[in-house]
Amino acid sequence: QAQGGDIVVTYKDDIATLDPAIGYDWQNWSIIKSLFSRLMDYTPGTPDLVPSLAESFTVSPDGLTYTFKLRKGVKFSNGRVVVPADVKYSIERAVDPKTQGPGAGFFGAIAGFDDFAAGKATGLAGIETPDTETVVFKLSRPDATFLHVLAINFASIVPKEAVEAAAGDFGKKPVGSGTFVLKDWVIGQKLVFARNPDYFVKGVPHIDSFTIEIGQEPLVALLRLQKGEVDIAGDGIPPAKFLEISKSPDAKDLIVDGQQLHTGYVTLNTKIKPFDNVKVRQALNMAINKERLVRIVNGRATPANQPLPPAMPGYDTAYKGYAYDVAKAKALLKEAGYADGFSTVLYSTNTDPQPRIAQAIQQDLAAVGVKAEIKALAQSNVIAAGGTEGEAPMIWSGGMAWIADFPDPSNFYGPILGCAGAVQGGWNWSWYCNEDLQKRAVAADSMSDPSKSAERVEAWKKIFVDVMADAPWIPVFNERRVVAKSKRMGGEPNIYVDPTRVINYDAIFVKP
Amino acid sequence: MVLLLARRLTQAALILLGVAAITFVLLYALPADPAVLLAGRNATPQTVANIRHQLGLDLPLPVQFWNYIVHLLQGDLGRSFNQKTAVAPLILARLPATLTLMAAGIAIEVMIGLTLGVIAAVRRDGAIDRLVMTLSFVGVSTPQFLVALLLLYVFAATLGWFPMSGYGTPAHLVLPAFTLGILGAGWYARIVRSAMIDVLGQDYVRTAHAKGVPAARVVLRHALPNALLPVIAMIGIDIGQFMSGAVVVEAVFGWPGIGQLAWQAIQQVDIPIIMGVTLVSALAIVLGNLLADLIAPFIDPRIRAG
Amino acid sequence: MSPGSLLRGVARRPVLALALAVIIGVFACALLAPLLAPYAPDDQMFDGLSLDGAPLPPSAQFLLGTDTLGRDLLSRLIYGARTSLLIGLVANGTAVMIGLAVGVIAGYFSGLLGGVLMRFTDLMTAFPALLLAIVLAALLKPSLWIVAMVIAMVNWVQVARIGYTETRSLAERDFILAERAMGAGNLRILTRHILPHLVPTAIVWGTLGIATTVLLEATLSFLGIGVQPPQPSWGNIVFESQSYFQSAPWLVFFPGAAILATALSFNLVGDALRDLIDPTQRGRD
Amino acid sequence: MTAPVLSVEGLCVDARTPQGARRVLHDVSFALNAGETLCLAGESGSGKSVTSLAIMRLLAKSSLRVAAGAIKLGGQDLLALPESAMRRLRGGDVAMIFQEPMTSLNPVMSIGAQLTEAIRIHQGAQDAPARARDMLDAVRITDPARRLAQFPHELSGGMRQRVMIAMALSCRPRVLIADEPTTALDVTVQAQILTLMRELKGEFGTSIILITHDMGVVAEMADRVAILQGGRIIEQAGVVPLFTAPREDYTRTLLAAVPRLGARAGEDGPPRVTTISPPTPPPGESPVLFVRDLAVTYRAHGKWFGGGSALKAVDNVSFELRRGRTLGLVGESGSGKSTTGKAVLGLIPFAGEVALDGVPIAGLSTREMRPLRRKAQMIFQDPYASLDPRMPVAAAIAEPLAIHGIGTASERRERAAELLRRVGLSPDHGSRYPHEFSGGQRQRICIARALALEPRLIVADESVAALDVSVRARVLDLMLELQETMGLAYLFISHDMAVIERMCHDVAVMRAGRIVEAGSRRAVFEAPADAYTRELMAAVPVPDPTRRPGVPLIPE
Ligand SMILES: Nc1ncnc2c1ncn2[C@@H]1O[C@H](COP(=O)(O)OP(=O)(O)OP(=O)(O)O)[C@@H](O)[C@H]1O
Ligand SMILES: Nc1ncnc2c1ncn2[C@@H]1O[C@H](COP(=O)(O)OP(=O)(O)OP(=O)(O)O)[C@@H](O)[C@H]1O
Ligand SMILES: [Mg+2]
Ligand SMILES: [Mg+2]
Ligand code: NI
Repeated sequence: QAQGGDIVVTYKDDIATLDPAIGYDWQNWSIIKSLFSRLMDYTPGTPDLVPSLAESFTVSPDGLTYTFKLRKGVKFSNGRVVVPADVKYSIERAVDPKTQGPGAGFFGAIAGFDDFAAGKATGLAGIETPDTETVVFKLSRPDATFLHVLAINFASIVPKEAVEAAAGDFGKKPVGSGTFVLKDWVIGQKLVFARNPDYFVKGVPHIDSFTIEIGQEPLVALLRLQKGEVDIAGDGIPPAKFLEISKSPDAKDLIVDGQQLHTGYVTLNTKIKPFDNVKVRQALNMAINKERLVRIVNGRATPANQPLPPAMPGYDTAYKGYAYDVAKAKALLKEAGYADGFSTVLYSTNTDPQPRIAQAIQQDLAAVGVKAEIKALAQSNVIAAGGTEGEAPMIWSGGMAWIADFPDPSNFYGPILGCAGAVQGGWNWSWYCNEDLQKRAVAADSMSDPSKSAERVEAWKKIFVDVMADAPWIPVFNERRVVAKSKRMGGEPNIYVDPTRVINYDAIFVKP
Repeated sequence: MVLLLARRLTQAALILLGVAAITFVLLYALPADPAVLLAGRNATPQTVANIRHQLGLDLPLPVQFWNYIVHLLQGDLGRSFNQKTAVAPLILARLPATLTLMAAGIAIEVMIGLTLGVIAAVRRDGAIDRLVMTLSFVGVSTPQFLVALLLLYVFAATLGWFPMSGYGTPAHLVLPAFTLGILGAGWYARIVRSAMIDVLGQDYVRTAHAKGVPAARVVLRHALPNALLPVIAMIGIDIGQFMSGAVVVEAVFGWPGIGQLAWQAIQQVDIPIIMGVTLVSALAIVLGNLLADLIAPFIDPRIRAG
Repeated sequence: MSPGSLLRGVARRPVLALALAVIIGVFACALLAPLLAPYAPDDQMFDGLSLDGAPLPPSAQFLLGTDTLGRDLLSRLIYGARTSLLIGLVANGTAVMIGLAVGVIAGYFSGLLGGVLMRFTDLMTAFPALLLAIVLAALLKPSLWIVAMVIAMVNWVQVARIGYTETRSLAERDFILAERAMGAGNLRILTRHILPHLVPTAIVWGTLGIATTVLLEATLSFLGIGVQPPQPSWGNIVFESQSYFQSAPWLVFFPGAAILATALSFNLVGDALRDLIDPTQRGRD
Repeated sequence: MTAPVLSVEGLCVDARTPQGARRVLHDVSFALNAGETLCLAGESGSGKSVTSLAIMRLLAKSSLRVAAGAIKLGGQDLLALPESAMRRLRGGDVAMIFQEPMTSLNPVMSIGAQLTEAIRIHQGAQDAPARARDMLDAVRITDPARRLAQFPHELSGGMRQRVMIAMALSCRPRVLIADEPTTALDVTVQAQILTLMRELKGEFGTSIILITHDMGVVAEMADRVAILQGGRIIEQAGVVPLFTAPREDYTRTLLAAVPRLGARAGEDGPPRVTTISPPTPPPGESPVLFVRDLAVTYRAHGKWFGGGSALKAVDNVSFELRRGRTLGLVGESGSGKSTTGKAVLGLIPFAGEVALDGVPIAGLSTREMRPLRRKAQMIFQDPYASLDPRMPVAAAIAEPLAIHGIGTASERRERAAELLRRVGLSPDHGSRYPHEFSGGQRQRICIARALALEPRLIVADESVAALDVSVRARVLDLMLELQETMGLAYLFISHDMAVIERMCHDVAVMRAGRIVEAGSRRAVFEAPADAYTRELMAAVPVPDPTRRPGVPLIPE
């Protein structure tokens, strides 16, 4: 793989912040990944965990103690060596209520979390730094996802002095020990990142620098990409251009198309009539012509029949879901007492192609007698409606659909299908809470012993199949992510659509 | 005059306060809870409550507003919820781009509009007149996005005369400014034509002809100033429109203006940024209108400014 | 003027006749849409999309082509006339009327009342319309009337400023002094002697505004306060399709042409009407 | 004799109307010789202004059109000239002074800018500002340096007229067309202007076409006279033959109707025109108009921070006017006559005490003023500017009736028609718009409008200035008749001493905002106490060409 090259990436929206304790949108997600390093990471392009800043680690048999040995001599870009205290500081910072970070909840298994989060303690008692190269995590309960948690952005290691020097503006002046360092940030225009020459893995990254230009309309970004001014169009290919590009002779050089850990679904609010009736929910599952929906997005997706995406461990290839069958759907509705159908409201975000998909769903529903009125709103309003009890009967999740934080089935349950998410302001928009399944989910997550991982996956598989029996969702399709890149960019599709970080800046390279 | 200015400035301050108050109340009316958005998908209710408290969103509205105004008077626009940084630098960084585009856009639309409007009025009911009038409709009936893309395709992508995107050099300014200019020119052309036809029928225009003043000078020096008042008013309006409303043009040409910032902030319910942008553009509008009102008596001395 | 001579007058001006025909046609579409449209406006036909999901260009089956969901564009345009006419005429008309009223009153009573009104106008100008729209979107059930209301609330401001400037200049003219000397009340001076002079302005704003408000409706609907899909309006067809202007130009061109033709026709008829009412203004805009 | 400088041959002009073309000039022919002054006189609306505009080729394109004829300037047919060539002639070779000064000056250009422009264009002079000031001096405007920076609306009617004259004369044209140049001027200035024109003629050999309704001016200025009536030249002759032996009946009427100053010497009031005995007001009745210590201050507009200077246009004016009486207000241009007139009706802010019919008007609201407005009307100095250009004149005349809710719509229409007839216009003029009338016709429309309400007081500001003598006599008689029958009171502002003599019971002479002399008309006219009054009396032109002052007659 070649070394060198300066590339240009475009985005429409501003980069909100590069503070790893705060940043939580899909744009800054991959940048933060490269600016900082964490104890754990993934092999590029895969969901496979590997130690990163940690040289090695051990887990106690009860699954409650994790001991990490740090790599020696790793330096922050300010020149200081990374020490165990930095790890403790960084994770406490992510949990600290003062940080207002959205990721605190991930660390809930660490001992002392509740006290600290409630402001009753000044730190996390469960993190210990016995010597200059060891960090010990004590958990209050087994957590099978804990290693994943240490690989997410919120667990990035930051130097205390730089955070304090930035005086609240760390998100604009990040200092880390990742593959790149921030060189320049012109507000509203661009961010320039240069490779970190001291990065602890030799030969990584491959490119010398990348510049993120923001405020770029996707259509124009694509045009610039075709002219060679831009190397990666970060927002992908707008629907209006997709067919044209994919049919052009250059298509194979310009388009990378990869599976992501994503499912598009329609939530059926179990607290609103008539969706409190499982038969109605099942009927609607049979009413949607997913093949046609896939056609509307120009084939950039595959029909889905369960919550988990195929690339996620726990996906049940044997499960067939509810087949498209209008007659059966009508019959079920009749059984449920809605022979003449009913009226309801379907929410959707307002950016193309979401309203179109909503309209196609609307037409399918009409075929079984369900009159759905569409409300296409700005994303924040849809999220607000979803999190308000009794507000949104149906929501098409497109545009804000769940993309996993880390490749573990539990991440697809808790907030969006579990009881904890069925609260005011939560993300469980079906308001679905099955106590039995909830218990099984907790149990599955306690199986932290690596040897039991197959068993655990099996447990999750069953949970999701059972969820589908209750049919709180209509899984619609698994959208593939399509990234447009210039011809000179090299690398497999899975580093442009990396399951854990979207674009993997560490792995992409410029062809010689 | 000084007194008048002082009075108008006080009024301007009151208007700004009014804008701030209304914006504040409206933002409160929004069901979208910034804390929920910030807390993200994985948040516990605890985290949400935490964030809400940190942002002061759990205080009663009047208290929040009072705090806001107190900070404002110290020149502090607050910190962005989403970007976790002070709002003022975010807006200030984008202000030059916005002002440049605004000035250039207005200059172009006024130039095109005045020229076409005057020609149409002078050649009224002729073929040129009809053409100009039809064009003005084409101008206002075409969505900004289309015009911007079309110009981009032709002059940047195909001909390569101008850069496709970016900010900094005059070459970057040309296409976005022309997009705004072409679209706005229709209004000016119409307004100018209408006013000019009225003026050209006045006795004093006949006097100018009788003095042997060259035709062009009669039109430009004698008639045009009498037709300028509505144009000045229109410029005052456009300042407002372009201040935070050039979202589409900014987006297409990657112009780092305030419009994009505002649009994103609204999507994300980033209240401090929305407030900041609103106040800054309100200030621009108020100043623009003030200027228009102050200039009016110089253009038409019959209007008493007092 | 008798109806006969009116007709003859129209016949002598072919452009005017054409404009009238366009307007009548648009009204017919709005009123008789179900009779005129070849398909239902929201029927996503299976054969309305290519196999990879692309809209179809105009053909014998779909005279103006289909949209990105496989619906017949012609039918959508015909149904869309309802929405767009309402917005273009009612919303825009209201805005022009409010604007003129405020502008004229503020310009004429240059004292306290005028000052307060104009400052209020300033306040409204300075206020971000978009925000208002979003808040309303979140609070109210989306409907056409709400868009109409928002458009009126947003657009009157501009007319008010123009009306204000013109009135200020008019109010200083001698004939207004003469009216006062005769004892004319302010109301009479405003309605009989100032407003008629603003008719050309009203025509400019009223007709140019048709096009812009029809487009504005699309933006507002996009934000969720107006018509919701699948209900068509000319504005939202253009708005949704503008990024397809290369791959499916018919989606932008036909609705765009409809908006343009309608606005232009209203303008021509407006001018003709004004000539009829006020011969001193013949040929003015 | 040399070839004429300018000759008009068979000129026909049509007006475009909804009913088709209407001929307003029929076959008009005349010639103007070098150094000659030709006076066009005649009835109001007879086509004088149209003729002059046709020569300048400045007829309003949308409504007037030359149908036939030729206009030759030094052998060149102006009608065939391309516009650019014509433009070079305008202002330089042929200059024109327009009838209505307010609307003829550009409201947004300073006086200085408008004056220097002509000088620059035709003479390219570097010292244009200085010459502009000299020209203002020449037309005897007070404080010329300050006037250069002022705008038209800040000047009095007379001053504007003088600016127009200065503008036309500034380039020393070969032919000067002057349309009622002195109509709005007081007699002393009129005399100065006429002298100026005569000097100019002598000095540069300028030929002058002078349009005037004032036979006094004709007698003083003309070498030859052409009399127009109904768009035709009915008589053309040298000035002396015309005055001594007029051929046409109309000419004779015209001459006979000329009021001569001193005609009513030895009598107190105006002549009786009816047999009704005027009502004698009961002694205790409050005056129709009572004015004490009136003062009006204009705030001139200054630069942004410079602050405006204040001008006291009227100061310390007191008088009273009783039922059935007429007070004449005379005085030089800019002395504050119009300002006084507007102030006493509460149309502009004033200080002091004004009572209409016993009711003090200071501080009254529009609504409170309304009943008073019905009793007091004003005829403005500038008739064109005071008519709504978008209102047909019949509606304009019925307007006051409508305002006060008098009569039904059809009654009002009838009344308007009747009033049109009484001021010598035809009722079917009613559907026309102000711009379709001649200056004098507009003035009559304004008079008709003021009379519509049968008020108790009329402030008449130069209201008969633009009328030819025959019409004027008729209108004045009408006004007197109304006074006798209804006890109307007039505040009569005029520069024409003969008219004042005919109309007034009392006279007040104003100068620089103050009343310098007041008293019964007889006392003031027959024994003027103030020097300025005496000057005024002496300056009145005498309608007798053989008694011309100063310049000797140019032999034919
Ligand atoms: N609107 C105004 N602003 C400032 N100054 C004014 C204004 N109107 C009039 N003046 C000034 O007030 C003075 C008196 O003007 P006024 O019109 O009363 O004169 P007048 O006696 O009617 O003269 P004339 O016989 O020429 O009409 C003049 O010096 C004039 O320049
Ligand atoms: N623009 C016009 N359109 C139609 N008719 C007009 C127009 N201008 C003038 N007239 C008519 O032409 C006739 C001649 O008008 P003109 O202005 O020449 O009169 P005049 O002799 O100058 O009168 P005065 O002494 O009152 O100024 C009048 O009957 C008038 O009504
Ligand atoms: Mg005339
Ligand atoms: Mg006067
Ligand atoms: Ni001032």
